[in-house]
Amino acid sequence: MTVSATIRIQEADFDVAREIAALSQGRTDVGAVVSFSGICRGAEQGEPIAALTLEHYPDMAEAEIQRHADDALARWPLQGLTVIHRFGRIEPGQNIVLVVTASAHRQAAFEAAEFLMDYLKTNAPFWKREESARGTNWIEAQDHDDVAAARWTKS
Amino acid sequence: MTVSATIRIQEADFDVAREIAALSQGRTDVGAVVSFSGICRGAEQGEPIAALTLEHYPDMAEAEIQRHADDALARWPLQGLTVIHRFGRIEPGQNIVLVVTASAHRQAAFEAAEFLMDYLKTNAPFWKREESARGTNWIEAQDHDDVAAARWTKS
Amino acid sequence: MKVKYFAWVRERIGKAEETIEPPADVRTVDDLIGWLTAQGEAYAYAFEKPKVIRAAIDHAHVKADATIAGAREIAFFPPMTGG
Amino acid sequence: MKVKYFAWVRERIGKAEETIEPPADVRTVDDLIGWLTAQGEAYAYAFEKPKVIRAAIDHAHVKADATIAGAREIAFFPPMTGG
Repeated sequence: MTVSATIRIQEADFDVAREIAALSQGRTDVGAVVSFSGICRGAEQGEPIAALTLEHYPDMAEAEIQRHADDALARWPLQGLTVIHRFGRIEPGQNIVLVVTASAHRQAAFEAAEFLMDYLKTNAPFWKREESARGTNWIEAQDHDDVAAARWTKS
Repeated sequence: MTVSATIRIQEADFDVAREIAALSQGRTDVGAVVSFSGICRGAEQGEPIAALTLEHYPDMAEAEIQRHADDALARWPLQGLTVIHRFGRIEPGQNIVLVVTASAHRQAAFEAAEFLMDYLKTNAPFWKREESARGTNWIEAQDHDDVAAARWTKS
Repeated sequence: MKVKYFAWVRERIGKAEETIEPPADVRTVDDLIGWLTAQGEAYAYAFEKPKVIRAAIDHAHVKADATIAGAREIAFFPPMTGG
Repeated sequence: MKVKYFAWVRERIGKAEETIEPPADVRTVDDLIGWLTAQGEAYAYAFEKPKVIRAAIDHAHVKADATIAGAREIAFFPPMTGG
């Protein structure tokens, strides 16, 4: 059975429950489902923010996420994989990104979800700008995200 | 702020979406929510099964899960933690266990969820019996689960 | 003291719990397993591979050399398979 | 060839994309950054720290020494902050 990933890059919100159900309902080969939801926080480095605006490079974002999803499907025995990344203006408490993995066993589901999140943070062409009382600022990339992504590199 | 874990040991099913929402809705300090759902598979080691029956030791299960949840709250900066473990008869495709973690950052949420699942597999006093065409059999513990749990031991 | 049995230990012994009064020289979990083993065939069958058996005293996991002095409830069971 | 700019690179240059025709001796991404830097103050500002700038050719990440021969679309942007 060939498993293909569901990838969506959209301005609209997503429904975590529906995406989890889509990978597990009505089948009996899935033993583990992991979901990761990334949510807009109300403060960045101690400063309150009003919203984030996510800019992205549409064609490349699609290609990059597809490439990493295919990589995850090749590396772990997954029965389902969904990646949704939003763009546009997102307020505190709202969803930004979702990864859902389904597998027979828990370790594959956990590892594949972490792998994809690490890559989305460092390689997917999205850029966050924050709005706060001090104006708007582009958020800087975090070194620790590069470190997290590097642990998946085949040596 | 003191965070306390929500722990439920129950025969009834649970609603993953409701438990995720309970840890994240209406607040702006949560940046990452990880959920793990463990689901009854339709086969064990290649043999089709009709159902699992989970026996448990009620007082100890509560105490054990509480102890590991407190340990997780002490080790990772979590803003919420929910653990639900079902008992009784569970058919293929139905939920068995749920762990949901909420944190400002993704790594804490992922690690705490994996830690709790590893401990539930090896230390929580639950025992699975499978029903199949060949009768009923107690499922044997897996060595790789002990290995997975051991990686969290403080050295 | 109260003793509880779970999973196939319970099935082999044929009861889920009982109250026992072991003699004073039964000091550890290991001693208790030895004493129970001598209580009849069902017990001998349940404890035939004592290394596989896990024990808890008052709802906490203990090792075979743990003392049972003061225990209110001791449980015996196979390795756990929850999660 | 088409060039696209994102985030603060786009803001500093003041446009999201343009079509350029660099001379033949502009062979690598690095060469192109150098050539663009000389196209005016806005470009010089956007590329003032060339080591920070990331590039993609035809939707795939490339390094500064990648050749631009045959590229249909080259993009310049700061380190990504998605996820």
